[in-house]
Amino acid sequence: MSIQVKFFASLREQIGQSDRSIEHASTADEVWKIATNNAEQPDNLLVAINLEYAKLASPVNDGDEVAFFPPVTGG
Amino acid sequence: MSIQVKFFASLREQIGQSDRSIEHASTADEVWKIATNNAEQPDNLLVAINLEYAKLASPVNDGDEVAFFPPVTGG
Amino acid sequence: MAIHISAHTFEPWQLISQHETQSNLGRQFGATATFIGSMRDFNDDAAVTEMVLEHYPEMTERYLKKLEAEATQKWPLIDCLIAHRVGHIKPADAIVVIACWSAHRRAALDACNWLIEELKFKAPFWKKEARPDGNVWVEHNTAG
Amino acid sequence: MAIHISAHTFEPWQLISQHETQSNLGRQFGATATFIGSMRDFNDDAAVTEMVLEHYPEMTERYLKKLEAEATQKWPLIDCLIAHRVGHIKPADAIVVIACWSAHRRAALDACNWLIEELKFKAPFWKKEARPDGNVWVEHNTAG
Repeated sequence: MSIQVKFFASLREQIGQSDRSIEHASTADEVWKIATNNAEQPDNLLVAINLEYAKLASPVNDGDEVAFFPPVTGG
Repeated sequence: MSIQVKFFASLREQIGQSDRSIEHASTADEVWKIATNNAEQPDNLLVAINLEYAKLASPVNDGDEVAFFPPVTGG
Repeated sequence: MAIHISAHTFEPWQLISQHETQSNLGRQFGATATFIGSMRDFNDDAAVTEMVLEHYPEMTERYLKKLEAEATQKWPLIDCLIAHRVGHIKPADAIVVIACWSAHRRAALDACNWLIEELKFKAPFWKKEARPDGNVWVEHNTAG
Repeated sequence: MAIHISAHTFEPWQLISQHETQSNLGRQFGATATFIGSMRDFNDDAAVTEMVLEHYPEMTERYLKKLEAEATQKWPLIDCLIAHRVGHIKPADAIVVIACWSAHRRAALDACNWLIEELKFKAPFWKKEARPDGNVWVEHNTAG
């Protein structure tokens, strides 16, 4: 099992990747650090775990999908 | 010149007339009394003079159109 | 800005769409808010099979125009449409259509909301419903 | 209740009208409130010639369904439709459509108002605008 990581919109462009998988992490914050090589976190960073809004401190399990994105601007 | 008097909706049916003209009156209240033979005024009676909401005490002039109607229920 | 008082059935979405095309609103509007009131087959828990809508033609038209003018002063509207049925109305018929176009959503939504409340409580229209036990004048609007 | 996420242009009034017909809503609804957001050719005072709307497909669909379910819990809605464009969008294209059907106007109007605010501030969509000086990600929604 592994953790699927996704980046969207401006963050996808800044990080330079849209999808990757990592081996293991215990929180969303740790996912960010591993997946981005410790890139600085934007102030307004949003996180979703398994398609639900979550926090950076939220726990992550093997098989989870963790997504990072900037403030939404639809509608 | 004369004053045109109109009644609408349930009031038109109660008073038994929709249009009439009277010779002279100085207020909307007096128009009511003359045009209805002193019929009792409903509590929620509405009045318009020349197509604008008015009060029973509002002055009326020769040539005016005075309308009486119950609370509105459109929309 | 337009007022449309009609004794015949109209299709609300088609009416709004036509108005939008004919008014040539261009690309400046980002928000459209609409409200459609249609005839239910019940009111105050009674079955209603038909309705007659009476109005005071000259005053009604004048009043609706005044409402549009006031809404346009209160909010930065690009355009505004009010349509209302009169005469014999059947269940499911559209009775009232309000549509407001603006650059931004708050103006369109707030103006639409304000217009339907003002219209319901002040514009000279009166409903008489055909119920199983006879014809009844509606005495008051529902609060919402 | 329906969610419609489309990569192709749609005509909002036709979409609403079709939904109404297909859902066979009957004669119980007396009130329909809608909001349409469409693409302006300006934003923050800059000219905008095109826009790309990115989304997070699985989460977006789930989130919009959740919004409809929540709205239906908060207000007595008979039906509800949310449509949203994604992909390449041109000025005057409809971006979002919200429609709420209810027996009474307050529920329809309030639910429609609530849905557009929730969608704008929480549903995972992102706009990138083509402006004369290059492509720019929209960083925040306008307050209204």
